[in-house]
Amino acid sequence: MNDGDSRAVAPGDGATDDLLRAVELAVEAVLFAAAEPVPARDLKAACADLGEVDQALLDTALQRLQEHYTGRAIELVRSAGGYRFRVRPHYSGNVQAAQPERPQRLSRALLETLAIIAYRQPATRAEIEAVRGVAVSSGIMRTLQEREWVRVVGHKEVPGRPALYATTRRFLDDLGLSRLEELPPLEQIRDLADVASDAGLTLAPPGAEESAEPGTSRRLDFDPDGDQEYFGPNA
Amino acid sequence: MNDGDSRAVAPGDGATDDLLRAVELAVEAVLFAAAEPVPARDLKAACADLGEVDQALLDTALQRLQEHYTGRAIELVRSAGGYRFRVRPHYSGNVQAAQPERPQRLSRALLETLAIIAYRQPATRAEIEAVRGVAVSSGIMRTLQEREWVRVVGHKEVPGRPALYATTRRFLDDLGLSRLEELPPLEQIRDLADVASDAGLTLAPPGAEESAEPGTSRRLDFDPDGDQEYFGPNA
Amino acid sequence: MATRDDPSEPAAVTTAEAGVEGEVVYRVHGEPVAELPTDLYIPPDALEVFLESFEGPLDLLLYLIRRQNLDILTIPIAEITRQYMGYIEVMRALRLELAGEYLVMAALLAEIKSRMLLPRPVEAESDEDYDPRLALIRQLQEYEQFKTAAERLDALPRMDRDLFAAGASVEALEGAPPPAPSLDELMEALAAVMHRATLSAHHHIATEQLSVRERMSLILDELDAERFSDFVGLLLAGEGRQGVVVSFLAILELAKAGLVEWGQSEPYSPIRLRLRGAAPDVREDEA
Repeated sequence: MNDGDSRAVAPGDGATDDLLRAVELAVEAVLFAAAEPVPARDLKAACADLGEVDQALLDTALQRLQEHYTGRAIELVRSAGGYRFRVRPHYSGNVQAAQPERPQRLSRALLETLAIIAYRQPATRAEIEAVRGVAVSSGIMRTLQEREWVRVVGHKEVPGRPALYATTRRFLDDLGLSRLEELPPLEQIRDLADVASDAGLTLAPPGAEESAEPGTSRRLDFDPDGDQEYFGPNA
Repeated sequence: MNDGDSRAVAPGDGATDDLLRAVELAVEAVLFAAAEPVPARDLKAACADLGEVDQALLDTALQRLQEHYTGRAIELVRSAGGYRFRVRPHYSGNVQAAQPERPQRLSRALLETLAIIAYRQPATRAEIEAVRGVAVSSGIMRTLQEREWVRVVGHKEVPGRPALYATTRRFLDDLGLSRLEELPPLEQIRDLADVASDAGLTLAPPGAEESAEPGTSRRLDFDPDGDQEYFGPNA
Repeated sequence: MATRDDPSEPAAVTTAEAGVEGEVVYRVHGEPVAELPTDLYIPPDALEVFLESFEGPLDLLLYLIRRQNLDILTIPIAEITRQYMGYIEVMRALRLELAGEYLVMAALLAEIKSRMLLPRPVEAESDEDYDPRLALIRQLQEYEQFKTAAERLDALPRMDRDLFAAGASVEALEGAPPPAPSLDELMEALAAVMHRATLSAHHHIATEQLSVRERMSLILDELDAERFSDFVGLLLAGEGRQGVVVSFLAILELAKAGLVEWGQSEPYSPIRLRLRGAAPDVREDEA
């Protein structure tokens, strides 16, 4: 839907207008019936009996659908797994008032573990523990996998063949993101060369940070293009 | 927006028109996010912060909402339990076609939720989540009720009055049981789980038993908010 | 700083609050905790909760550094070590379960501190070889980076907490519905749940209780919030004597759970029952 002006359909073409309208409504039905985001492929499959539905036509239908819901309480959004209708954030309070049961707080331990996997993936448990400085409980790894935010994507070829964890498409969908690099960027850390020069024989006075160049920070191995393969076999 | 002309409210009254519009959209949000039909009372509660919402205003808002979806793939319907949106039967084929290679299997999350309701009924969604350890989506609760395996039998008298779910006659029929107590006793199932873990079968990820000990680890992943003992140790 | 002056002093054993240079106002070793280090600034009741809120030694160190507005790069290692040991001692004195990682860090800090007291070797090949703080600094930086990332992650709008999927009922649709689960499937799912988690608290739900639970659901379904139902009638709705017992237990359970309320128009008149609350205006008051 990011392609704002896909005018693939010739205006005034009656037959195509009818088809477009039919596709729009079929897509609407499918999206509301689905519990999860629906990939474009499935949307096209849903329209198979309506006629020749190519990507351009589907895009136009999606765009019209999106426009139809302008000003309504819900919106058509796209995330990693595909398209879905979602309540606009403005109305979250009303929904919460109607179903106020659960706060769903996540523990810091779980969030830190998740963050390390998200930015470092694929990562082993030992790598996560090295960053956090404490053992990662089995409960946390299990919860992350049960939520389908994290899964095992392979095993590292070192003794013991530890599992390699990566985030899932579901993780992105639950945050409304399309790609990993839409996550907030990691805070940059200062280069160790600066650290070394700052750290003198005597305890350096506070305020020594002015001398550090922010631009020289070490880049973490967060591969924005390599993420696709961790989306799972049903990608 | 093609909002049909509002009837019950005096035309030209700007303040009321604004309120009406706000109620219509809040109701729209709540209905789309709900797992089951929403009674008028809950709809009014969801609009509590908008202003004075009486039955006449709510009715007008619902009527406008219904008109807005005329000609769309979904419709606003009223049933015994309240109001809800549903996909029009005309689009059955499209919805089916959208899930081509996915064999209609019941998800593990759905099965677990159903099993917990069977043994813990009547249970709220928060109670189910406390047992499962992860969230139960509105979609699952909606599916369980549409298959008529689960229904709302009341509301717990705590803030928000969450729905209490129980299994149905249909659930027993589909399982070939005549009464609920024909389900295997819980002890037996626990033994099954133990046997499976002893045999190294993967009912659950390894290490699951570690956190089964109460109190050994902080589980802040969700907040059971004291509901635990609710139907708990009953002498 | 007090501890720095005497490097032979076992730092892990003694904690000193240097309010006045060199003056030891607080000791843990061999003595009951009469007084907490004054730089902890935490009421004793809250201390346990507070200490538990640390995610590990790096988190605790980071807290100590940040509390003094210090830069990670310029850790005054002696002072930080002293404070860190203070917390460790308090945790021990309170018999808090102390993860091994905290003790490993204590040893590391003590080692760094002692190495920093040595004169710089002329042949030190790199700064990192020389300054024993660098590895720790790198670890702290990295941990802080992900700690911040975790906070930002948590702040993102999330499904089912801040965002809600919009769906509609598919009840009206035609077509093959998914198959009913088999008893085996259902039991396997339940076994998986029980195996992995919290059901230890719910083992008391034994076989015979299932009939009560079932009856609870049935009675709830039958009751009305506006209208009272006859108590005896509800009891007799079951089958035979056992049915009465089960219904009775079910009603007691419902009453205990606060789901039903009793009523009687006058003494000795029939006992009546209805769903509790649920009056619309009551609901709005709550909201």
